[in-house]
Amino acid sequence: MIIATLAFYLFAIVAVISALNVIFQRNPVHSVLWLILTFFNAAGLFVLLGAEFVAMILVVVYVGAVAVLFLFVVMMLDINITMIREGFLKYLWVGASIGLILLIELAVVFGGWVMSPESEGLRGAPAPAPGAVSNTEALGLLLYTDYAYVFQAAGLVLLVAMVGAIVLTLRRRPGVRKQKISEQVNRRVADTLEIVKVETGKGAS
Amino acid sequence: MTPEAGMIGVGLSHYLTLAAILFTIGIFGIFLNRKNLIVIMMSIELMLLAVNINMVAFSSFLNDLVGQVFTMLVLTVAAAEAAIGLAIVVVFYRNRRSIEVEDINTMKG
Amino acid sequence: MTFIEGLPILSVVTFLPLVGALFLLFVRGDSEVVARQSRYVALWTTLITFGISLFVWFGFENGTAEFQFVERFDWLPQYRIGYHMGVDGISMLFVILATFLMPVCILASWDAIQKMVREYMIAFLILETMMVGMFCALDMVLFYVFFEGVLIPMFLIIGVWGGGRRVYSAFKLFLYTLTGSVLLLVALLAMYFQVGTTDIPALMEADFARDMQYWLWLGMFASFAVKVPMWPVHTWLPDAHVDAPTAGSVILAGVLLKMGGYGFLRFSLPMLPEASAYFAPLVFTLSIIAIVYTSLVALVQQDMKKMIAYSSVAHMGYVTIGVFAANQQSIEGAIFQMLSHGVVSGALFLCVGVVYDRLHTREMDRYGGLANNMPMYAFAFMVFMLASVGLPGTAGFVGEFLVLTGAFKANTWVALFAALGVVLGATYMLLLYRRVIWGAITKDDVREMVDLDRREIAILAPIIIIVMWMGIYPLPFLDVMSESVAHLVNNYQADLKAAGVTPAATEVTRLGGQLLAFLR
Amino acid sequence: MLLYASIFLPLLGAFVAGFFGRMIGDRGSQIVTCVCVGIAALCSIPTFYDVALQGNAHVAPLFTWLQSGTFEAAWALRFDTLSATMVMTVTVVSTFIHVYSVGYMSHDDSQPRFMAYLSLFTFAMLMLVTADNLVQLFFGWEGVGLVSYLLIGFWFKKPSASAAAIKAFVVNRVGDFGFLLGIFAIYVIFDAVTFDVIFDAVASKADARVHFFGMDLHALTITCLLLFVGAMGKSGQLLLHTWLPDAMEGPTPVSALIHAATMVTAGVFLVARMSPVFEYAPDALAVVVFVGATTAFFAATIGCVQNDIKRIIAFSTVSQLGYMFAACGVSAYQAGIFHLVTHAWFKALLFLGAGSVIHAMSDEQDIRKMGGIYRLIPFTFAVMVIGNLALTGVPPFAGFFSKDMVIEATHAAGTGLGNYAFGLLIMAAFLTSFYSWRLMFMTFFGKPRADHHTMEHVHESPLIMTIPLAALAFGAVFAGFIGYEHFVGEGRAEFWGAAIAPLAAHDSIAAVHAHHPPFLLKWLPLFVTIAGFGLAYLMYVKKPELPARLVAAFPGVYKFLLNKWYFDELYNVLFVRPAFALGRIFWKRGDAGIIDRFGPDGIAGLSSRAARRLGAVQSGYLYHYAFAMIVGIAVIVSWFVVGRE
Amino acid sequence: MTFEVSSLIPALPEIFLAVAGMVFLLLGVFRKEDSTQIISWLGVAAMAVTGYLILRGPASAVTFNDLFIVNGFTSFAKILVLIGGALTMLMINSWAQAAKTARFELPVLVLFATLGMMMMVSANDLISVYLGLELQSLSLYVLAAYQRDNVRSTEAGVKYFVLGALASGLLLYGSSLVYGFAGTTSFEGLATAMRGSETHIGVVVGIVFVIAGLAFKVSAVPFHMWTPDVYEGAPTPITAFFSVGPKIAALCLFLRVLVGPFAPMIEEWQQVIVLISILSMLWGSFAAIAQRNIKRLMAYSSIGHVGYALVGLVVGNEEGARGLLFYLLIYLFMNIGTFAVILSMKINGKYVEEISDLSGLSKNHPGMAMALAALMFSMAGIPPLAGFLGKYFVFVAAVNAGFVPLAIIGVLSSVVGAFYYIRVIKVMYFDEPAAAFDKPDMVNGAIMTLCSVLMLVYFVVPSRLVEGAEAAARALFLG
Repeated sequence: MIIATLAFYLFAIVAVISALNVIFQRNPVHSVLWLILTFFNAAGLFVLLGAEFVAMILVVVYVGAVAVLFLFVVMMLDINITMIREGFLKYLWVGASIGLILLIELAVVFGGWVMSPESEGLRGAPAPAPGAVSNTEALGLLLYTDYAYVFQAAGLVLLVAMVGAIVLTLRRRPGVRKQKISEQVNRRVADTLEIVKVETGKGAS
Repeated sequence: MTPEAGMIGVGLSHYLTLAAILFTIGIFGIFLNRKNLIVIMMSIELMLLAVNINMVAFSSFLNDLVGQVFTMLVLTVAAAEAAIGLAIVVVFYRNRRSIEVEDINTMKG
Repeated sequence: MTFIEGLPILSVVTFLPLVGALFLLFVRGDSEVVARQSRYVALWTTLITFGISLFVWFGFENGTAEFQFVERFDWLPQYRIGYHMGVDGISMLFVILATFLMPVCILASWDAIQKMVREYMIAFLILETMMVGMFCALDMVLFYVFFEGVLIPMFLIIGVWGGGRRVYSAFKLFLYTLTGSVLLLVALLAMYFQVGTTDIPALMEADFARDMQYWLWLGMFASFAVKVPMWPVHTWLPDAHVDAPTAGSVILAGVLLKMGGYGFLRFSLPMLPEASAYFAPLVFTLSIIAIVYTSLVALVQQDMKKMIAYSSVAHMGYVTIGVFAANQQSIEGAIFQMLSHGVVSGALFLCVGVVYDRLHTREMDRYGGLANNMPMYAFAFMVFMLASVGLPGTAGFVGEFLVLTGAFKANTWVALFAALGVVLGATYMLLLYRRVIWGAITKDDVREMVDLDRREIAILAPIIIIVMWMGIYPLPFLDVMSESVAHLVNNYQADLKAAGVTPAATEVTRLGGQLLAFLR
Repeated sequence: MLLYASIFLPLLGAFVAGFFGRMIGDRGSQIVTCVCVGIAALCSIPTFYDVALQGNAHVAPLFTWLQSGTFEAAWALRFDTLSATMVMTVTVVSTFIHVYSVGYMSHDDSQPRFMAYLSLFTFAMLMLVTADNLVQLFFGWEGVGLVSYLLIGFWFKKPSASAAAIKAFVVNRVGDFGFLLGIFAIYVIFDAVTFDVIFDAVASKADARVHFFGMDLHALTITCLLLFVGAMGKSGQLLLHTWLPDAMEGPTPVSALIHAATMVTAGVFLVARMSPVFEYAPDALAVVVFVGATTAFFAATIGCVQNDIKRIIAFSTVSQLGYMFAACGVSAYQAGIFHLVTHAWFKALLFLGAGSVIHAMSDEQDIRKMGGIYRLIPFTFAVMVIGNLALTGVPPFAGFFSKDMVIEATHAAGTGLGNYAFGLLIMAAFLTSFYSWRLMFMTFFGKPRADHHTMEHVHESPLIMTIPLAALAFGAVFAGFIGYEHFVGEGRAEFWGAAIAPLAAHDSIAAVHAHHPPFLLKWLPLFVTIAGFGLAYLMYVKKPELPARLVAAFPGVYKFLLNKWYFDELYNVLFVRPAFALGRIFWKRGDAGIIDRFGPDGIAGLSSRAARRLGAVQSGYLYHYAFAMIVGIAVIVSWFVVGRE
Repeated sequence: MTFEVSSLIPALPEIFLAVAGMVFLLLGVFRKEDSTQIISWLGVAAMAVTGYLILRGPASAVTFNDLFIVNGFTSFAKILVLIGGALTMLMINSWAQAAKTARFELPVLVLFATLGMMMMVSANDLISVYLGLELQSLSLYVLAAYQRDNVRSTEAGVKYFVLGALASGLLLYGSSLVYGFAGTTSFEGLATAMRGSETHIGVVVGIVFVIAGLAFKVSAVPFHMWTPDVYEGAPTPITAFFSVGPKIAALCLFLRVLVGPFAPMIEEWQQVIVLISILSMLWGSFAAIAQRNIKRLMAYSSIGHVGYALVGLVVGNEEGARGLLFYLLIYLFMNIGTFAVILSMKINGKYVEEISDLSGLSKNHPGMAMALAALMFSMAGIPPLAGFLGKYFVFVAAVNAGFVPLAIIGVLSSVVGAFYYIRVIKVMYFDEPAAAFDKPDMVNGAIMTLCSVLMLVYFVVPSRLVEGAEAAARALFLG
């Protein structure tokens, strides 16, 4: 128990620190790295909360895909490290105070969490009894049955993301030579060869 | 391990507060940042992470898996969002040769 | 008049111009042809409309206060808004006024308008539909629709075919009156909320709590006072008049200003009697200020149209006094004053238009001595000027006289101050006449001006006859309205008695305290 | 039929001449108008006989004019002695003026218009006197006002003429303002405006009180005062007289018409017409006496120093109107009307005579530039003398009978104000004589002061002008003698019938007849008249240098009188200039400076400034946008969190 | 957990549209030549079929484990969304052909965005709300940046994306709070939970965050900041699309969320909506005065319109919903018509966007000027055009519910709004002619004619439409 508590605080503090670093680092590459650290810590917290599958997904999807994507783009765009501009600090205090107010309010709100008395009967998918099925299996059961609709919708979202990314970034450069296998395979003699009758004395014009 | 069992001293509110802090940091990142767009996008990821922590925590404390289902979907969508976002950043960069936030102001008024 | 029975004759009168406008949309040909066709189509449409509206008048029964020629269809049953049309003695003659002035306007624009003639005529025809519809509407929403709809063609007429600061004036007209109108809309919504219908006859029967009445009254007042226009919300009028084309001014002065007075009669008085009695001193005060103030302002004007515009404000001051003095004479006088002012000030603007067409200026000092080379014009101008001054035997006298009679009954002070307008009105109109018509000709271009041509005579002669007719034998007009006005006055007094309010406040001095009390 | 002919023929004439003048030509329109008015005059005589002498007073209704609730006014012709007298006087005098105009205006280039105006004027006056109710009376009242405006401004090219025309109309309107309020008051009190109804009910309303202008007042007094304001305006009484002298800008026949038969007498007529009501308002009558007598004196003083021949006569008219009002004020309405009738004759005569002089002197009106012409135009001279004798009240000329009765009636009234009036009227009689003879002497006697070029052209007027003069002279001689018995003599009660019947208690004419006044009093007017003549003779024939010395001795008085007691200047300062200044202030400061500036324009400016502000907020920077969102949400969350605490 | 095919039937329109989208995608990939044109028309056909399916589908049903709901209200909203989608699809196509930027993904993205909107409308659970919203948003982000070689278009994409993601974050955060404090994400469950004992402040805060997220989508002040820039930067027909479909869907969703699960909290959210409604009306009116770019003007105009529509939402009863739906219907056609005109503002093949470019339109293209004038007067709410009825109905609802001050602010700000609408008319009619536009192409010409005529027709015979809106509103409140 003490260990769990200590683990929580460890993960939490590291997560906050690395999150702060994400936004305050000058070099975006460093930011991405700090972001990855944040995700790892969050994954740890998820494990603490008994959500192993989500924790795993977080690491795989985020660290494996998203964060790498970020890195890739950061590197590709070759962005200069810029200096903090004038006026930033002045502005910081206004923003910070607003943010702090919001934070304090939220904290106040959360201090008094009580489970809604009605929620017992409203639970969409009660967690399975411990040990009956694993977290992963339980989630899977839910996702492919009751939540099949949103699962499919998520698929569509990903499809749109793919199409969108292609629309925005794919360029067919006319001058680039590419191997087109289907064209090669389908190529017939008639397409490429033309027998021209050359009249004598006129040459092949 | 039931959540309650391992949570002596660390209640839901701890998680919520942590999420709130991360969320606020994410917001900060968006409106304090003038350096580059990508950091803003990372801030968004931070916000979504905060949401996820909320969800999982609630899920755990409510004994309800819906929160985790939601989290997974958020993760998926967030990935898609990141893809689109980065694509937009790339095309913007191609036009302006910059992704500094202060340069994004041809339109105003 | 049997053949008009069963016909939705009010709808015919209202929408016939629209048919003409639609027809105009499909006229084809080069611009010359289109322009000529448009003129004729518009003229004939308005003439036929006028002719049909005369049948309404002939078929109108004077002996009753009921609404006549009633038509009723569902329009928005969900909101209990109906297409409900009908006329009574109060609205009857306004319909005629609108349909009468329309062909006059078309004729007046015959040569003066050369650009976008088709659009011009369409705008006027739409305007006619809106005006006639407004006077016939027996549903508040329908009324409001027509009331507001007028703004669209008027805005375009001033803005497109006007002169001077036409854009400024068009915007001023539009936004000023719109601001007032939307408050009317809120009042209207609140009344709907109370009664559950927007049917005007039903609303007249309804009783509103006194506190509610005050607010509703103020909402309506905001709208109607701007339209009338009352001091101090009159400043849009001189600008609009000055920059409008001649026919636009004619309609503006002739019909549009009447919408406010009509609104007071149709809504404020019968629906909100207690509030009307309560605020009558306010109206009296503003009207008196309007009469004296704008008369004095008119005295120093250089621009003919501006002077007539200011005189309109003063004349409409009599109307508001008459309406809120709320007795038989004053209200009949107010209606008559509106009719006569409609004809007379319209005619005055036509007169200005006549010389404007020749010299393209409205500065009085650019003219002078027109009586020498334009005797017919001088005569016509004289008649209208005298009618405007309120000389007995002309249309202007009857209304003014009856209003003052009624006002004197209600409140002697009001009559005293209002009668000052009689003196001031004479002064500025005579000065106008002197500066423009009298004197020796000193300018060559003025000397070149020719007298009225046949078209102009055809426009002005009927108006002269009507002005004299209304002045010498106004009974046909007064008879139309008397029953309805009697009904209105009786109900008003009965309502006040039932509410325990003394009718028509007798002391202007009470006003200040009242206003303060209300605001507090 | 005769009734209608006598009233409407002038209208017909005016219509024909006015609208078809160009078609029928100058001569045609002259003939038409003269014939129409002439026939009207002929028709009026049997009517007068029938109504006044046979006592057949009646009302000939035409049709309803106004009807609104209980308010009803009809077009109707009321014929009683008063109106029949007036109709006859008006049409007959007008006829002569018409005829005279044919000659006088022969060189003008818009004669049809002139003739039409004259006829219209006559018609308007006829409508006024035959009105059956106050509203119709007001119609005629305004009608004469209008035509006087047209006639005074007849030579509209002259700026002074048009100014005078406007002045006439506007000052009249000031009077009308009172008149209108009077009509309303009558309506409120009697619930009617028809004379018969009013007169029948007046006794019952004798003590009625009404709430007027926030005060509780005696109803009939205030009503009569209001009506009298109207009468003052029309008749050019003190305070509202300023338009009359200026009205001389019109052609001379117009002046004659305005001053003799129509227009200015309307005020007197109104008081006489409303006499049954005035009888119950003694306080109002007192005001009438006071104003009348004061005006009589005041105008006479001015008349003494004027140099324009027509202006002198004009002031004499004002003065004589004062006499008439003074008579009415002491309930001697009959005397007032009698003087009105006689005055119509001799004043028309004087004006037309003056016109003849002007005509002879090549349109010269200044008597300082005349003189010594009585031999050149003997006929004109003769009729002018007759007119003067009538005016100054020398027996047996017309003026003597009427004027004497007026003066005696004021004395016989026996009231303080009556005596005040008596004194002033005697003094006025002296002054009248003085200025009348001054005019005669300066015009006709002495050395010619005009240039010889003018003098060469001095000639007697043509026959068409002299015949009317002769006819009027006849009237000026005999009108008083003929009318005395009926108008103010013992037969007056029978003659007037119900039209004028003062209450026995203050019937001052009865008092005159009852107590034969002492000799001195009886002849005092004549003495002062002779004295006036003597003084004039002394100053302008015997010792022509005397006036100049007098002027030098009393420059202030002279200036004061010459400038007509500075009324015009006073009004200019009090009303005219403030009105224009206020108008300009209201326009520039009020409308433009306050209402528009803070109203529509101000709001528009404010809006566009707001728009620019909001545009600045929309900076284009992402972080500002995000910040706005966060601030929004922070505010809302705070609202709830703080609100819940 | 047996699966029954019949459970798919309520979602048949959506499924059809999704499948159609994917088929079109394949078609586009495998056809050799450019297939934008054909896919656009097919897309319109698909939308028409979808509409037909909606009309023929079950009147009300819940399926997918209560994640998805169909009733009269959702059908009405979806039909509006589909009309907007179909008309703008045509406009997008004709624009893309003319601008030579046609790519087959364009109509497909529009199709998927439309699908997202339909899913939003039909969402019956916070999770499905989120997914519908994201499907829509992601498509829109891409569409905004579609002209990838254009600085302004990509900038619009960046701004829209960043702020949109922020808004999604807010919405999600709010959803998580609502979930945590109420214990469920299902709408029915939430309604039950909130109807119960005293609700926790956490729920209120959660609702505020959710409202913020939705307010961003409808561009209500102060979450509107993206609107002018994105409207200006995005390609014009795509702006047209932005201005109708997403607005309508988001407003309908807004309505469903607030009067559905959050109905018991009406006391709380009403305050918020009143505030943002007033701010939107005022901001939309005043800020637009200074605009010179007509697309920006339309952005502010739409902010203002959302303010008026929110008045109907404030009331939170059937009458308000009816007013709001009618308002949306009118708004749909007004906006599309106006954008059809803006798309015709082309001089020698080059698009212009300044208001001043319209000067003299009345002489060069009288028909177009008349259409735009009708649309502008309608937007200003001047009778006798349908825009007046729209405003009238929401204000009726407001006054009937006692929100008189709100109505007064509304009508007064509509006067300010009228100023800039009639300024457009002023430019067209009063100003001297400038360079003439090219002849509008057939699609835009037809659309602007249709829409402007509808403004009149709807005014004259509105009762059937009101009936429809009424039925929809009734369905909403039945559950």
